[in-house]
Amino acid sequence: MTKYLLPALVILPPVLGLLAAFLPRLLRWLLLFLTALATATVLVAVRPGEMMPFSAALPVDALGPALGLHLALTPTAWFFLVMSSLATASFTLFSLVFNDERHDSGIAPLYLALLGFGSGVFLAADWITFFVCWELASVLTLIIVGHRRGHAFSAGLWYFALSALGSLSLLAGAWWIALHNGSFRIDDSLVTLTGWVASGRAAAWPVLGLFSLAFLTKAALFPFHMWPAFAHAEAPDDFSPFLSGVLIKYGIYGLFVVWVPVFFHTPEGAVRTISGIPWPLYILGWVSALTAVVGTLMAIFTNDAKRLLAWSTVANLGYIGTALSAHSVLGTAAALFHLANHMVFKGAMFTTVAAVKWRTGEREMHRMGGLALRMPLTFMTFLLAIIAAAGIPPMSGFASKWMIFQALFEKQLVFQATALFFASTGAFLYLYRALHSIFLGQLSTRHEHVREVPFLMALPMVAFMLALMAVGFAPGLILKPVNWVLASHGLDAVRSNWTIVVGATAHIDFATLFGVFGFAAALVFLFFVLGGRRTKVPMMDNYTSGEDPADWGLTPERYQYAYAFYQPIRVLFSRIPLGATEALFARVARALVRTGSLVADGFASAAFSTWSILLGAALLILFGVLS
Amino acid sequence: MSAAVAFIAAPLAAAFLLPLLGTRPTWGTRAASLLTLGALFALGAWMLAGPVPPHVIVLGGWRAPFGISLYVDASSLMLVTLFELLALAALWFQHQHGQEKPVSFDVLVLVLMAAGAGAVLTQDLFNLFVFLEIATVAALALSAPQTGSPRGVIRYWLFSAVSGAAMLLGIAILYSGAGTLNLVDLGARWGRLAEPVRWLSGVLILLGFLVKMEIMPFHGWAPATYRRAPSSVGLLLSGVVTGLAAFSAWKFFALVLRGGTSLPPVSGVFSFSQALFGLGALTLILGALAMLAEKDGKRLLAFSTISQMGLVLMALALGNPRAVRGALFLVFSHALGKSLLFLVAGIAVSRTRRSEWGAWRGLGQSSRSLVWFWFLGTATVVGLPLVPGFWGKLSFVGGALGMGMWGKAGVALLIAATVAESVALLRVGHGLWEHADLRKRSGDVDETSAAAGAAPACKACAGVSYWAGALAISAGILWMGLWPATFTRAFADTAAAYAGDQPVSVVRTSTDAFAPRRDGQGQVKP
Amino acid sequence: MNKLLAVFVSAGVVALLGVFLLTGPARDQLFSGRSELGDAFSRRDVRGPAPDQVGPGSRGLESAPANTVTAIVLDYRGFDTLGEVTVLFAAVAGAGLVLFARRRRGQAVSARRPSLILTAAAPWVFLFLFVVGFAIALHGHLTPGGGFPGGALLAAGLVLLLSATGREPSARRLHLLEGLAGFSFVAVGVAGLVWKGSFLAHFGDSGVLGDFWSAPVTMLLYLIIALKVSAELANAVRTLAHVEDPTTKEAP
Amino acid sequence: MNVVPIVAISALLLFGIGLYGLWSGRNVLRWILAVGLMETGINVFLVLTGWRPGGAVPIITGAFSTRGPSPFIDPVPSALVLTSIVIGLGTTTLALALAVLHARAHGDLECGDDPENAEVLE
Repeated sequence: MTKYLLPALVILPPVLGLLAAFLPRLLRWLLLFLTALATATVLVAVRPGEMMPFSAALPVDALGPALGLHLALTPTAWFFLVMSSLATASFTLFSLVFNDERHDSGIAPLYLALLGFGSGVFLAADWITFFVCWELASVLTLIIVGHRRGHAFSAGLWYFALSALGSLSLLAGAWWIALHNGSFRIDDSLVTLTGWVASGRAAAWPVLGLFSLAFLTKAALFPFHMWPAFAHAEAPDDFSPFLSGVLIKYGIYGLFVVWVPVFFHTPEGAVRTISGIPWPLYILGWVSALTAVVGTLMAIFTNDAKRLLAWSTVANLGYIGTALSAHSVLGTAAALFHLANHMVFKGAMFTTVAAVKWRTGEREMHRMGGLALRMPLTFMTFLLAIIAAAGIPPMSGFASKWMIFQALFEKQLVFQATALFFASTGAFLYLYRALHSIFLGQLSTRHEHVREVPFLMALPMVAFMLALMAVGFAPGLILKPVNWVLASHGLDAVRSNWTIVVGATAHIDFATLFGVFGFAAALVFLFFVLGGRRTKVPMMDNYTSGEDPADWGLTPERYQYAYAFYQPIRVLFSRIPLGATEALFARVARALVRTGSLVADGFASAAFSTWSILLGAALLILFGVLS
Repeated sequence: MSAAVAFIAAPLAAAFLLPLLGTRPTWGTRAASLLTLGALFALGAWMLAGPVPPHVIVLGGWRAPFGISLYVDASSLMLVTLFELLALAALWFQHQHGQEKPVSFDVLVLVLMAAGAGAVLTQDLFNLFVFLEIATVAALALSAPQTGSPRGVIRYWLFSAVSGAAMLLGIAILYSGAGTLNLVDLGARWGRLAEPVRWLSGVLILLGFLVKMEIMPFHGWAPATYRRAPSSVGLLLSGVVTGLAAFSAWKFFALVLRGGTSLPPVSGVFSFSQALFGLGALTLILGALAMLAEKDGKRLLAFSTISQMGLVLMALALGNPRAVRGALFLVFSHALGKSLLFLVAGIAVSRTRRSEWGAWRGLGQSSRSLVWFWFLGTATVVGLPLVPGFWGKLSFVGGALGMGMWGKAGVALLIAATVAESVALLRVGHGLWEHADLRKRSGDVDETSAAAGAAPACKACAGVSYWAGALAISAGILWMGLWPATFTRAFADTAAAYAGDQPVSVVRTSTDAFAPRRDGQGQVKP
Repeated sequence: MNKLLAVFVSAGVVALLGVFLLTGPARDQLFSGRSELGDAFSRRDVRGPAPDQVGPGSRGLESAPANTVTAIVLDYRGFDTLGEVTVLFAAVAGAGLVLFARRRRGQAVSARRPSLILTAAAPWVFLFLFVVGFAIALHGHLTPGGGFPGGALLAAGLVLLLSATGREPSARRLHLLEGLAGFSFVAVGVAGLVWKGSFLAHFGDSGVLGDFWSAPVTMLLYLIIALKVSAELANAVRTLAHVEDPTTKEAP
Repeated sequence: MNVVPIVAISALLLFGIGLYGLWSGRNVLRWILAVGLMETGINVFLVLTGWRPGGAVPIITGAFSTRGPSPFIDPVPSALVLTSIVIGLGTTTLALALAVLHARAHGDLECGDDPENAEVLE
């Protein structure tokens, strides 16, 4: 039976999606959740080694290299699949409740198909299957993101244009290699590519460039970093966690599949290195560091909660990219670790924001406030999530960020390290802003009636909290699978056991660290509880230091200052053209459209009509002779 | 075995007889024309069910190169059957949704079918010229607008007439030089022609094909003509006329100009492969960009056809078997996908009386099928996976990358053009899907949403012809996309048969055809 | 300025064509006068070797008509002619479709009364044209000309009647003639397919070269073409002639 | 006296005048006449290619030997011209119909840009 498990993982969900299209609302979302849960349990139960690769010939013979549907569960694929399927299971449980009559976004069938093709991308063992699943996933994402509203669709369109550009160049790269070694299989092409890179053959770099274009656009690194802000923010609220947590990781998976084996298996002297790192990886390092900084700055100054989290995802991908570009065992492990952590804490954050929007219908941060009183569990989840995201010890984020910095120090990449330091302090700024504007501050009169989320929706939140604390307490939970992945690439493992991780310059026992911070927090909580008589001071009084707000013309409503939270810092950074790349891409698009209309009307104009035959003949002769 | 002649004789016979039933369109004339097309489609499907051995049909009893012969193999038969399907869908759609047209509309569609079959099957150069002229005359008359300015169609006539004259001059030069008109024979004698005769006749003849394939800069007529012509005629123009022009251009290019094998100069200083590749690349990218700028729905589809035909021309110019297979796939997928888009555009225009796709906003709310067929059509034309276009682009990229710097530049242009084209088409698709009432909520209520709101929200008036045509074409798309084995084998055999110096399966009329046919004992062989 | 440019460019193109076609290697290849295809047709030895001496009175030639061009047009390359007839048919039907919308409201062209001479001479001239037209059509296999010029003459006669008497032959009769002629052309082709095994093959044995009944099928085909061309041209003139009088405003 | 150059040059001149007519104006009738001239020029050239010094009209009126060189000129171009004249006639008929349509829509025969008025019926 296990022979047909892999194709089932890929083909079954889309078929179920087709079926779901005809089911009533609740059954659809239930089917979605059950499929995601089944995928997660199957993958957790299975060890990568045991699965037999599956391959079947496609009905297109005589196309040169034999075309086929080849699926295989490599350790890297297993790691990414387990992480994303666990996260998806909890997201779909959340969506199950989120989509009641009022909020139903009707995307369950598309979501189901997306799950199937998503796992298809990880399981694919040949470039054609990889391309087919990759392309269909981006088409489905476009339809889901642009499902309801016009401007959401144009957001999706940016995303689709970039990923179409990427996937077609991926196909061209795969063909380029297939013409030489006659097969589309991923491992064959990697062996050839490594051979080319090692032998310094000129064709190696364009092929590598073609592959990376696909992965850079999907992983939203520097030049292509502006689409997540549109797409994640405009996507249906319960879909954003999946989009931001899982879907954006396909790009990183691609980098893992291509860059890691190629650069780790080329002999030392083959590629010119800058400070010990092959130059492409060095460039990737700087690109990702830049992405981290830009992502953080953009996140600090945005007012929309989902857009803020989207920019934070871009920043976190910058961290992962920099870690990966350290070209060391520690760096690769740190990248994988942070990737897994990001899935959890970013998923938690988006889920809580979705829960808040589900209850209050608000998304602009300055219109919310004081919700901690009404939704304590959501508040706790968001609190733990931002502690993890900021990389503060008790939570999981600290372990992976610490490993990233260890990797950078090991390779003396000091400038990239400083960029990441700047970015992570910036992270704390925008994370606190989100926490404060949504949960702390003045509870506005409109949200008096707001109640906590129902039980089923609270379940995933509790799961996230437990996961964050568990990994914070024992990073080995994730480092063990990471070591399997490293072993599969022939690298030696990161020296660690369940709770202790040995970095380049130091080692940390996370259990004791967790104990210390936990004890401190408990102590503070104890004082808070025993603290005796406390007068409940409405927020408004301490803002106006005792003055009567009415004579200042202030109402609790207007005094929520979350609107321009970091205005002074904004002035500080006003010199840096933050929105530059969006403006650049918009200008390029407008220029393309103008040339298009020039062509459209140019030839059609009457004055030119009779001469274009002559021009055509002249062009035909010119092209013919021009050789 | 000579059943294939029916594809030419039957529509002509029906076309001649149809006016006898009167010039006013009655249900009788409509049924007759639809039945003829249906019967021909059934015949094609039946012939394709079994294996189709490539065979030659000699006409008039005189074998090539004296008489005219038709060469019938699997892919040409598939293309002819595709034409019948498209014509059936277009004509039925026109009867139900288009303006009232006299019987001569059905007559001209039948004549166009005969011309399409003739151009695809014939092996004689002058006969090919005659069939192309018939197709032009039929297409011109069909696309003449009843209201509004015929300037687009006049320019179409001008381009066709001038390129027809140029083609005739090219045929005259080629005949006087080579002494024969059969394509295979011309190919055999191509080597002995003088250099100016070769490239001059080649260029002049290619002009005729390029105008019908709407290659830039010969495309000036296409946008204006598509805009004013009925959508069903737009379907025929972009599916049938460009299809037959592309297939016959490739036959001429592969058999006579021997462009089959390589990009570098084939005949002396002038390389036809390079010339066609350059023009194709120019058309591909400029057509796609023009789509981004286009506000008018039907002009948008015109530029999409222009861009796709540029890609087909590039694939044909490359000539290696993989690229040619990609070209044939693209011709089929473009014809199928584009016809879906035209059916939807036809409904949209007949509802809103406006051809700007901005005015079609919200139509998808009243009949959901518009949106699904539009997305399926876009996927096919753009070449997303699991639809025929994908196989076409896949084999084109494979073929192009193997051809050095030119090929790689072509692939880069293909990527950019595909992205631009998919963005342009998806934009319109979402316009159809968008909620009409949404515009009110988001505050910018303009008259289009009022018009869209006012458009009759009846599902029934989408009509049976629209449903039947669209479902048949979608079935074709899904079959060709999910199970393309039969198509790849057929296209591979055709590509192999035409390429190379010795077209194996095409009747070999070697130059000794003129020696008296006496066998050893002096007996006269029949 | 545009005209000046047009003169230079067209002169340039003609000069270019002239140089390439009339000088150098192309010249002796294009006008070498050698044509195996043409000689084979003239000697009628395409299928089997012709008798040594071919002339008027020789029997059993592979293609009956004495006029080799007619032999090529109808027998050797009859399929071209079927296409040619279709072009004309499509063009006239197309003209009808293009001008369809307005035709119902236009009147006949001859708003102006024809002059006396025209009405007096028309019947006789028509008779003359009718006889000569049919003569040319029926002798197509012996003398130059044939169905097309014959048909044109007949059409001229019909048009003459149209302008003289204002009563044009009704559209139905023209369409009937046109349709039947076209259909019978295809029928002859199918008959060839049935009897001789390939479409448009000429059945029936060829008589003595040069006499009237020597090429029955060719004569039949040319008769069909003459009828078809005359009906089509008359119909074309009738369609184009139906230009409504600009003075009368178009009915709303 | 070799007739080929004279006829060839006159054929090309006809073709040239047709081209001039094409490019020198935008009147539809001018275009129709120009195309007519071009096609006539090409037909003359086509017949010329079949010419053979001393060749007779390809109608068998006297006995001739089929072994020696053929006494006739090449009949094939003449046959092709017959077809191309009729094709020329066909396209001209259609062009005249389009010209009438243009006159009705615009009142004159100057074929300029396609007006962008919105009304589209089908």
